[in-house]
Amino acid sequence: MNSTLASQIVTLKIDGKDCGARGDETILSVARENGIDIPTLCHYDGLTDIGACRICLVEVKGSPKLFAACSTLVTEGMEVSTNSPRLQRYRKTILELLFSERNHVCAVCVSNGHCELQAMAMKLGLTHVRLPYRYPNLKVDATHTRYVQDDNRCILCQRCVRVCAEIEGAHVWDIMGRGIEARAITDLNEPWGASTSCTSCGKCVHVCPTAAIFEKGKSAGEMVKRSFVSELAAKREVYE
Amino acid sequence: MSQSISVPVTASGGKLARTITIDPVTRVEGHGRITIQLDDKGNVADALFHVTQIRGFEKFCEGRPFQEMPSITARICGICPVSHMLASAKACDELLAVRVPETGIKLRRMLNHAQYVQSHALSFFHLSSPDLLMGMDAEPQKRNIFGVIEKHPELARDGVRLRGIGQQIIEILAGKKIHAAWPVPGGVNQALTAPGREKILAVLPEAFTIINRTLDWYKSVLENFRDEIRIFGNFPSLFMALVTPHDPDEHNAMLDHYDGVFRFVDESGNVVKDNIDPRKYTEHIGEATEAYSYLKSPFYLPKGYAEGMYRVGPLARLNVIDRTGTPKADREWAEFRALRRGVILSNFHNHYARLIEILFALERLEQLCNDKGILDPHVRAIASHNAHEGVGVIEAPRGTLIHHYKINDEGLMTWANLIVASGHNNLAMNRSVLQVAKHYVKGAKISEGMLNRVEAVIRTYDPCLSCSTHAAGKMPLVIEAVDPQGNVVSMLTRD
Amino acid sequence: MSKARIATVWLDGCSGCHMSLLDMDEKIITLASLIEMVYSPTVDMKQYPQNVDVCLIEGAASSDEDIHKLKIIRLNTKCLVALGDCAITGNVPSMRNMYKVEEILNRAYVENAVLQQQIPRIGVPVLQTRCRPIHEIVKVDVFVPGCPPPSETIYNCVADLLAGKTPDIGATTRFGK
Amino acid sequence: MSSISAMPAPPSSDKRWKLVDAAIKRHGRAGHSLIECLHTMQECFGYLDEQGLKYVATALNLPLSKVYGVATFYHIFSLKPQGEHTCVVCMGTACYIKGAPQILAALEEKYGVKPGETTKDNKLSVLTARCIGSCGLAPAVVFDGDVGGKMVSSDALKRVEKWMNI
Amino acid sequence: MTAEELNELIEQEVEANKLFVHSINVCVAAGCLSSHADQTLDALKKEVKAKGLDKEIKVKGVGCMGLCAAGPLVEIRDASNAAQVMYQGVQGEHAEQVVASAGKQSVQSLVCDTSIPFFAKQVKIVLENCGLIDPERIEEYIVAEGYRALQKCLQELAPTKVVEEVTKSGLRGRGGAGFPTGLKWATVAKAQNKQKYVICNADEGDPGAFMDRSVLESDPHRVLEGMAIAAYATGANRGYIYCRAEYPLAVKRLKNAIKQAERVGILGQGIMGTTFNFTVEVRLGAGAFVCGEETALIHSIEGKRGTPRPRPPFPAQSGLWGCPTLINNVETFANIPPILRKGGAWFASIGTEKSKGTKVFALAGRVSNTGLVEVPMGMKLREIVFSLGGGIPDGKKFKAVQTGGPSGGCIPEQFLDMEVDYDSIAKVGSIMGSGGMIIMDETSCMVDVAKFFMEFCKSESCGKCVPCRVGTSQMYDILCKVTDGTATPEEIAMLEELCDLLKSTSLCGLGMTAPNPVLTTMKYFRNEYDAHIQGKKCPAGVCKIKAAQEVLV
Repeated sequence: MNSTLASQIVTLKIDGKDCGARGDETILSVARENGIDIPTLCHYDGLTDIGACRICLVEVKGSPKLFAACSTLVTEGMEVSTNSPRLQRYRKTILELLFSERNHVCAVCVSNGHCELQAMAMKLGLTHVRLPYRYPNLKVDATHTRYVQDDNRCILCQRCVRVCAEIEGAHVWDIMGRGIEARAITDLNEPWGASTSCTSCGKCVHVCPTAAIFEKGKSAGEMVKRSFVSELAAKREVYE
Repeated sequence: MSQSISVPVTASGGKLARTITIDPVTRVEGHGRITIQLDDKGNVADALFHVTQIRGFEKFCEGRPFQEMPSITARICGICPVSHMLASAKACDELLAVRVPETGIKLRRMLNHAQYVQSHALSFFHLSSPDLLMGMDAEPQKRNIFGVIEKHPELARDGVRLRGIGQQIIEILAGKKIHAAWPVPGGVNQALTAPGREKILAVLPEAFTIINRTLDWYKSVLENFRDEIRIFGNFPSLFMALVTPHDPDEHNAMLDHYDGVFRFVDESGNVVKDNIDPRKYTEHIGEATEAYSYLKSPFYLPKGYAEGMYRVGPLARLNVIDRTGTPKADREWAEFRALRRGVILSNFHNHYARLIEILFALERLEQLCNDKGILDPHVRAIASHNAHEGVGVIEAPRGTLIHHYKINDEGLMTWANLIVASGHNNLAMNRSVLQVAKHYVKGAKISEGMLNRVEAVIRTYDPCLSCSTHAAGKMPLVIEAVDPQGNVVSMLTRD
Repeated sequence: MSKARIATVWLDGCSGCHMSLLDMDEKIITLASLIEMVYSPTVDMKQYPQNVDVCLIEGAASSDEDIHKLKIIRLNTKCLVALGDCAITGNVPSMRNMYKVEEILNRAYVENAVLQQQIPRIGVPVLQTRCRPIHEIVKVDVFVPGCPPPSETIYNCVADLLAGKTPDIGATTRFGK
Repeated sequence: MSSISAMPAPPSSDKRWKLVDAAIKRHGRAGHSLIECLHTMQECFGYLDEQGLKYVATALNLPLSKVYGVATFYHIFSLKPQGEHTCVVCMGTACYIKGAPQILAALEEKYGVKPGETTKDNKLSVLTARCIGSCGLAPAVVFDGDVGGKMVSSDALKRVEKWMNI
Repeated sequence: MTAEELNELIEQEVEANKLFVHSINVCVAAGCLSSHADQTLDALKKEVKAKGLDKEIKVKGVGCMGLCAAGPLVEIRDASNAAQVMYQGVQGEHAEQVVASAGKQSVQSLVCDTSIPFFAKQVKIVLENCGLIDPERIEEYIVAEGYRALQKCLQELAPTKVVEEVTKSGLRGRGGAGFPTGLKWATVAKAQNKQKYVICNADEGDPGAFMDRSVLESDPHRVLEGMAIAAYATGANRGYIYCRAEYPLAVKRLKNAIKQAERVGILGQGIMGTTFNFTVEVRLGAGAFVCGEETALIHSIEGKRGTPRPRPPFPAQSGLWGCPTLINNVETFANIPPILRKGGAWFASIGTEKSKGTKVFALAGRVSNTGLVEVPMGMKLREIVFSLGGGIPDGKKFKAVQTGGPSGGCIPEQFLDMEVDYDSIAKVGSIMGSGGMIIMDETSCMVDVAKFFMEFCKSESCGKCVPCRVGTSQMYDILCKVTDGTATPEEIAMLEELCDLLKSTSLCGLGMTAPNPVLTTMKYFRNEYDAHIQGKKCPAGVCKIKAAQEVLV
């Protein structure tokens, strides 16, 4: 199905700009190719899109519904609006919900200054969270010799789950429970250090947008993420 | 507009009692209040210094990776975050059980000295100079740094500038003035650059000029405060501070703001206990809780509670040492110690001691800047945790600061205890408040100036209530009536 | 021109925001000519005055006293500024919210004391079960995040307010700055 | 799913594993039969224990975390054993407005167990259901699989009391 | 099985029943079973045997007769299958009297009056066999014209014609959203893939709805027939029924029905002598409301966590294992056989302009007659509640009808004269949903009801998308504050803002519709919100308002 889409050339408008694209491209990729920035959190280049964070929602003319730019394919004649006041308002409120959900103490976080959530707040002009913080009591798992998982900072973007299942192929991570009780886990919700499936490759660490997963031994602000995973995904090939 | 003075209230016993409330105690770093308890004749029966906020660091750091502790505990206090960071980093060094590179230690020392400059400047110029310049009886609206700016712009400018220089050096070293996450377990996370060193060297001369000018001025007006010197916390007590490790017979224990061993001296200057390994602090220091304050009262264990009252801080440090170790400060120190035979007892002299310590810090900064190895890039030992328990002790501007951590096999905090400068001084502060209150608060007539003196005596300790409230903190003044059984029959707080 | 009446208040925080305020160094002397500091930990007024133009509040609301204070401040203040992460997010002080108040007091005053182990109750404010951002208690007009906010940001914010402008905080600071 | 490892040995000699085995094989050890297999395991053992989850994961060639994710997503699966008797109070809308919350409150008051909890003597587990489809008989309570309709608190307590006295 | 064989089977069945003068039908659907109808059935069988009447009187279990609250229900019919009498609340001890009354004087104390509107005003299409046939015997279904429609399709109609007929009928999805069924079928039919699937959504998740359960328990073959027709029309050869595990009886009867259908060759390979193949498998849900959402349901059948994914692509294009998949719910499939038997035009003649046919409603809550009713679309709400439902018991006053479960809303008195169809219900802010109707009187607090549903949505949210995961939790917290009297007007404004956010930005229908109960109660019962917030009291006396001193200053 995608091969037929890939051969189609479609034209569309994003924020008034005429764009040309292949039929198998997403609104997000076309927008970025054309220098239009749509904010994202759960999207990660090289991983399957799941449309979970809802930060990249855009308006499409003629539809009352909003569409996740990361997981919606472009179609002929589409007119996309990426930054209306309504979208800005929704994005900010979604961020507020995220901040209120867990325990994000930016000031003392190992990712302070290198955190996508923190940067997003600044970018979208979020100066405070109007919703009450929930203050759940969450665990820190430091049983792994090299990495630490801190549920307090997890935004459930599932990047770790996807990178581990799709790129590393180990599928150590998954999500347990549901709703507000959902948590990222390793194996049978066992201590990470006891995992029989983890290869300690560190990909989950480097795709994590916050410091829900980080390298052990880092002090505040020291956890800088590397961006090798997207390249890894792009460079995959069958040898011979 | 001043303190509310309550109307007489009927105590449970039918007696008249009167309470005076000073709330908050202003111009000290933190939250606190003072209760002066009067008897039915209007005389001061007792005075209590309450620390009124608790924040819970000892509990809520539980479960965090210990590497985050320097930054978390820095948030105990924005005035001396460096002290907490360093004490914390030192405790963490012990958890790593590695040798911190020499340069790493030197850079931490520089950071600490820079913080002495800014913190002591803040205490002296911003918080205490209004009393010194305008007198204890000046109108309260003007008795603050803004009044100083108006009336004594030169001195105010000196103060602002000197504190600014301290902060600037911190920024050059650590990248940020307040709460920079530069000290880390095993050292610091960035080496000093050559341009950075030049910048520091460039600002030092001005700082020397200011501190010399201020010392000269202060010594010239010292006579004006004879009363205060006599009354403000002038009583015998023990003194404690870190000093350089030494041979007790050589009398060469020097001032060390970053490391060393504990020494206790008594009111006559006799060494009570020497060369105490700070890791074993619990063998010498106990902590007691009082029902009226969120600040605990540490005491010297061998002497028991509350006879084991001791003081820490600038005055204590200059009292316990045999010399400072830098030429200019040594000269000033000798002159200072000549004020009285034995040791200096009046807490008022903390102001003086602070100025000398600024001078010492500037000298040390200059020495370290010119140290050959100071630009060495090897500033951090990398390791995972190798021990389950660590104690980090440092001299914060206000006195000795102890961080004590325990971690589990994974490196997560399981327990912490913190003793801060104002804690050590708690017993002495209460004693001082009572001393001043008894002297100044008499009968029905209570003047603004009298109450201000009660506050001012606390100010001589420069109690960092931010620090003391790491456990929980705040500083309003309250006056309450307490019956002979110790029940509060009335309490006035003023909001 | 009459001077703007400014207040600064310190609740459950570390005073770092106040220090950052002082870090404006010489500018504070400039500012002193434009403002009258009517209430602050650095001045001697004990009672929150009426008709305050701008009040900068550092720290979160942690005790019954903090909450009471905030209400009085709001009543008497035209423009209320939440200064720094503690006031805005609860920040480090709110880390205690994962625990019960009793557990916290117990650790400090019973477990970590050798003598007179007890929980202070006399003449000290009662801790709320949770330490909260101040806008959960009173309406806040301006938010200046940061731990602490850079002194430049604070200065610009105050200067803008004095000039009758809405301060633009966005690009110069952020949570945890 | 190209190379499937050999079928693992059951965690124990318990005969009930044969039923689980049968379910696994019935679906050709296909990963998509996970939920069906978990149903069988829960029917056999009353709950899903860690060993069993590992066994199913290995047999179906699925990642452990995925199995755990599925087992905890669906509320019908229980990862801890229930008490000897279960009392399921339907909390569907009809039951809710006709007094189900009062029944729960009565059970909690009498036996000190909230929904999802089991008494200390392990005799009684109190659970809630989203709607058992017996709305016409609201409020409904299921006592060890036996539906009781038009319940009032005292009826429910009486039924439970019978178990507790044995 | 060929057409001839089918006819043969009918003849055999008719022959076997010839001797019976009466049949005593005992409802053995879940409702009456809860009232121990199984014991009643046993007792009646024993009694008939004991009296030596087992050649004359046939005692059988049948499906739901509708008035669940009065169960166990027993009906006596004569040889021509005409009803003699219906009894209610029949226990084992009544067996002797009941058997004795067959063809004679009825037992007055047990009679259930079937002339009341609850029975008289119903028009049965979906439920036509319920209460008449034994759901555990395929023969009875076949005698009742079962599998005739499938036979007709296979023999007379091309797949496109079948789709046309369904389109012509105007049938809309009975699962809740009301999407035109014909259009959905056409999309799947058009898809080019070799492999396609038909899924029956039997994950009746709305609390307060039990019509699908009733159909599955009372007439399971009807659903299989509908699915087989759909498979034929769309080109699918495999079907799944995704059924709630909470309905063990329905699952048992479905599995039994599938076995029987396979045995006689109605399911399997080469159905009715044609080249059409179709197999059906039952898959159990496991207690996740969100699995009613199509993409989540598909994930669940695939053995995964039941989380939805963004649409497009729609399941009709890319569904189960990436193949085009037709998903309809139980009641939709149950409508298919009569539509194909009697023609789309016949179906379209019933109901309103845009909502055709009948709808089964589950009446529950504060209403006299609780149970299932099937009525033509467009019947007035008042008539359903007060005539069929018999009004509010205990002299209480009507307050609202909740339709559509957690995705729906509360319809107040002022709309009682509204015609019940998809569009009218949507217009007042609720949805048709699967057909649950919970009637509330003055003893219900509408804020508490909104809180109840929000608690439901919060705990049923899959947790994948942020607005639903955190939003429902925050909204629930605010509603808790309203009900304990501590909420502020600002918090109500925030609640409204979150309603808008969830409606607009949630990933799936659960989140998008979760605000509906809040929005409708805020719209129609604002006074109750105000009473909690400003007046610090709950008008219905349901909520426990916190005393002033408990409230944080």
